[in-house]
Amino acid sequence: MARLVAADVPDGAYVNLGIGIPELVAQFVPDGREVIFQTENGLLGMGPAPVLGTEDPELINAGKKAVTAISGAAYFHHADSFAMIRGGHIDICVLGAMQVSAEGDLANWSTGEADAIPAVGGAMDLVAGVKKIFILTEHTTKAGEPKIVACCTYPLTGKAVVDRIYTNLAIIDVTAEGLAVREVAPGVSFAEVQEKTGAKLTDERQIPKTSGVNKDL
Amino acid sequence: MARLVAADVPDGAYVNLGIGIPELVAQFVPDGREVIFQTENGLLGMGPAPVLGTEDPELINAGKKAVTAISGAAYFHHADSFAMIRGGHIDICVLGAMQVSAEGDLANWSTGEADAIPAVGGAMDLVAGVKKIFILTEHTTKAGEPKIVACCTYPLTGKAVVDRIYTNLAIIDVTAEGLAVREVAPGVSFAEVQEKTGAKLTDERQIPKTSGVNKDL
Amino acid sequence: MINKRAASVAAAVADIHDGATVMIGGFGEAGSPIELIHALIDHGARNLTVVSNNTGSGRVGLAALIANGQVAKMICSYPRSTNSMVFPELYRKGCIQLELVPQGTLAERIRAGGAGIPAFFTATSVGTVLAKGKELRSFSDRDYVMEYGLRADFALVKAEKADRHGNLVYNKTARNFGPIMCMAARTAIVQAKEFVEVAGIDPENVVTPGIFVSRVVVVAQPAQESQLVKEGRCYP
Amino acid sequence: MINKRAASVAAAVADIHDGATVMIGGFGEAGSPIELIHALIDHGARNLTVVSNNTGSGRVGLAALIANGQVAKMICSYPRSTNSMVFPELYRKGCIQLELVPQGTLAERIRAGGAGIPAFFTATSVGTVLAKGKELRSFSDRDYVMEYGLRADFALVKAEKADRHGNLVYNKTARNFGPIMCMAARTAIVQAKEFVEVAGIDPENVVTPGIFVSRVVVVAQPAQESQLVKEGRCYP
Repeated sequence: MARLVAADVPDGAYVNLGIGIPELVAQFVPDGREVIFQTENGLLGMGPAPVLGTEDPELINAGKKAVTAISGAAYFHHADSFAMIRGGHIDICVLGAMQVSAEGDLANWSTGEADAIPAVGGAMDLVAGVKKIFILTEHTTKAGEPKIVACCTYPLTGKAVVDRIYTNLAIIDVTAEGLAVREVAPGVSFAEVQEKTGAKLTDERQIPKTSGVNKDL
Repeated sequence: MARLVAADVPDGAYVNLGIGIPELVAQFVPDGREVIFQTENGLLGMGPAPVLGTEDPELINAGKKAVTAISGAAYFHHADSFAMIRGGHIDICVLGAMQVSAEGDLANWSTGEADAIPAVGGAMDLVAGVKKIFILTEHTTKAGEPKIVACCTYPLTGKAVVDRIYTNLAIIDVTAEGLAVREVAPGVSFAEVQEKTGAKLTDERQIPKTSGVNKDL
Repeated sequence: MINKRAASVAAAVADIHDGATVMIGGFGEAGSPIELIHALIDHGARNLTVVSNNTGSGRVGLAALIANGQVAKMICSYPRSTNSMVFPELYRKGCIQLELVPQGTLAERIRAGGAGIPAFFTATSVGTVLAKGKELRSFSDRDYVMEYGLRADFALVKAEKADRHGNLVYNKTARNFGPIMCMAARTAIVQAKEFVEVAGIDPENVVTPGIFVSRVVVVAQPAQESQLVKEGRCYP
Repeated sequence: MINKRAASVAAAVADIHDGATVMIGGFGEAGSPIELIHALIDHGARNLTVVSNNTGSGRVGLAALIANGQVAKMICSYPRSTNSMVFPELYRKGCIQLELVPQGTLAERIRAGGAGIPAFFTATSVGTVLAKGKELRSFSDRDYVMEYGLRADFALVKAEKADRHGNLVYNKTARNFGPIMCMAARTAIVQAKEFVEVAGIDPENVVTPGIFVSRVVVVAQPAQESQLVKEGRCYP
């Protein structure tokens, strides 16, 4: 999945990767493309994990893991970092999801349970400010419940913010007309994707897959 | 006059000097005091004018004159510079005046004439944001009209912003009870100061001159 | 002569009063001023409102300050992380208040406080529970919430180098909240690894100009939170 | 591979369209991107709204752009200075519009535009004619006016060094509006004295990260406005 996302990131894009699975996208940037990764804790030009033993506890990513800085990187403070995010300067943000709705609402920060410790971090800033929001997630929960739903039941991270969803079963665009399946995984049928989805899908596999996404970045 | 202002600037103060006569204050800082001058175009730690022939057109003050930077100076962009000013971080600003009212209103940017080119620069930001506003001015206009008036007739730079006025005749504090004369120039009487002033003054020369000004900086 | 150097971490935090609002720098352990926080624990000021992105981990640093019962309220974006149990426990018991703020809004509120801006509008959190009760307003057909500038009585910040004017540079991503917290606090207290001559920082490279800093104390070899947690350390 | 270097000043400004809003850096001559402005004169785009602190001097640079009839409106704080006659003359004739903005409000509006903030409150200008018609609001018993974020289609900025990513450093007080104008413009066009390898700027010392910059053109020996004015030069 991370490889499919990476294939849709154009040369020269500025990209923020959410904590967890989305971080894997950095490993799959196709040869010949230069993509600049931002981490909201204050670094543009984040490089791969450091060689074991050379970690610097003061050079970390938003997931608080040790990283490196590429040549041409820049450090900045938090207000400048979020000015970058909230001012619409980042091209793509790849995030995980608990639920995504047919309208592109995203829930990925809280189960809303009474005794949960609420913790939001930068998720609401990213979905409000970044030009394109890509979701990278398993198609269903571990219990088999759909994550793509008509209406989110968990507290929202943002309303109508998601542009595209990459799952283990399909690539789905959030369009003004609803959820449009652009691609399905090998051996998976459109019917199966629909069955495991809590919202109506349309089959738009004939449209070339990169059509609507990259051209206006 | 500039010497009297400088005497009231405490050690360690951060000071912004307006264009023109106020710039002279920097030359009269008493020995043993370290005062840091800010210029709103982006320098904290402004030093004296450079030696002739060593001017750098990219190292100037708000009056667009060549200056130098002291050891321990810092350069920053305009939004950071005005954050410093508007956020209340500068202790004292010394400005010229066209008119000052009994309530401390200041007019120093425009005559309000119909065909004048209006130009405000940073004056309104300085009076709104700096902790103490000192005015350094001739007591009257060249035509002999009072500059200290009951009510300004020129367009205001700010309302109720002036703390103290230094003129060739007197040092006057703007207090909740009105204008209080703290000191008169040698050979000048209180009556003469009052005569050349367009607002009521009270004679409070018995009160030690630095009483109300420096202690809370 | 200006010399903002304080003799010790204890002297640097001595005037933090009960009920003070204290901003504490750091994103996780990066930039966390552990020695200043420990001095604040020794000092004992209580009923504090603390503004910090996280709530600390293990039983050292910010987590220890909270465990010691000195913090009445946290204003933060992410009070949950690996090895964070002190805050969750007290929060579930109702012993500590929480104002949860999106990370960018938190940063912008601190910067606004330091820049003399009482309030501003942002698209972040619109349509979510964190916008509940907040003023909504539309500009060019998009909705925004109004957020308030945030100031503090004190800031505790970790820097890499400082001079006697209080000019600072930071180390890599440990910069995070330091510069804006120095701006937003009436008294910014900084622990720096190194104290340099005033000519020791190029004016082009100063990150925090000294005007925003009240005190500097040298902590040449600051502890790393993750290391202390790994060793199972507790403070005090 | 990312390479933002443009072949010439002409190529760098080629897509500036009639009616565009263009931010132009500089405080007086310090930081004024004269060569880019002259390229814009050659290019000929008209009916521009220009955001710049001043209005230029003599008959070169920004003053020449105005004299050439390309600017419909100026948004600035100080359209009057020694050797400034072009703007005053056109303004008195009613041939050019002026939106006068206090300098700090201008800077903050540009920064807000770049940071995604549609509006904010400031104490600057309260009680003056520049607050006329603006929304007033009280916070903690003090009055503030609401000001709007400012964006632009293009910014023309002068820097000292740039790399192929568009990372920038500036020279002394020529930094002024450059960093915030790069943030607020959809297309930021930079003339730099020197083009360096990507490793040539320490990541700790980058002032404008490349994300805010679209194009860089090298002008190794930029003209100084005051020198051109002294020589009585006119452009074109």
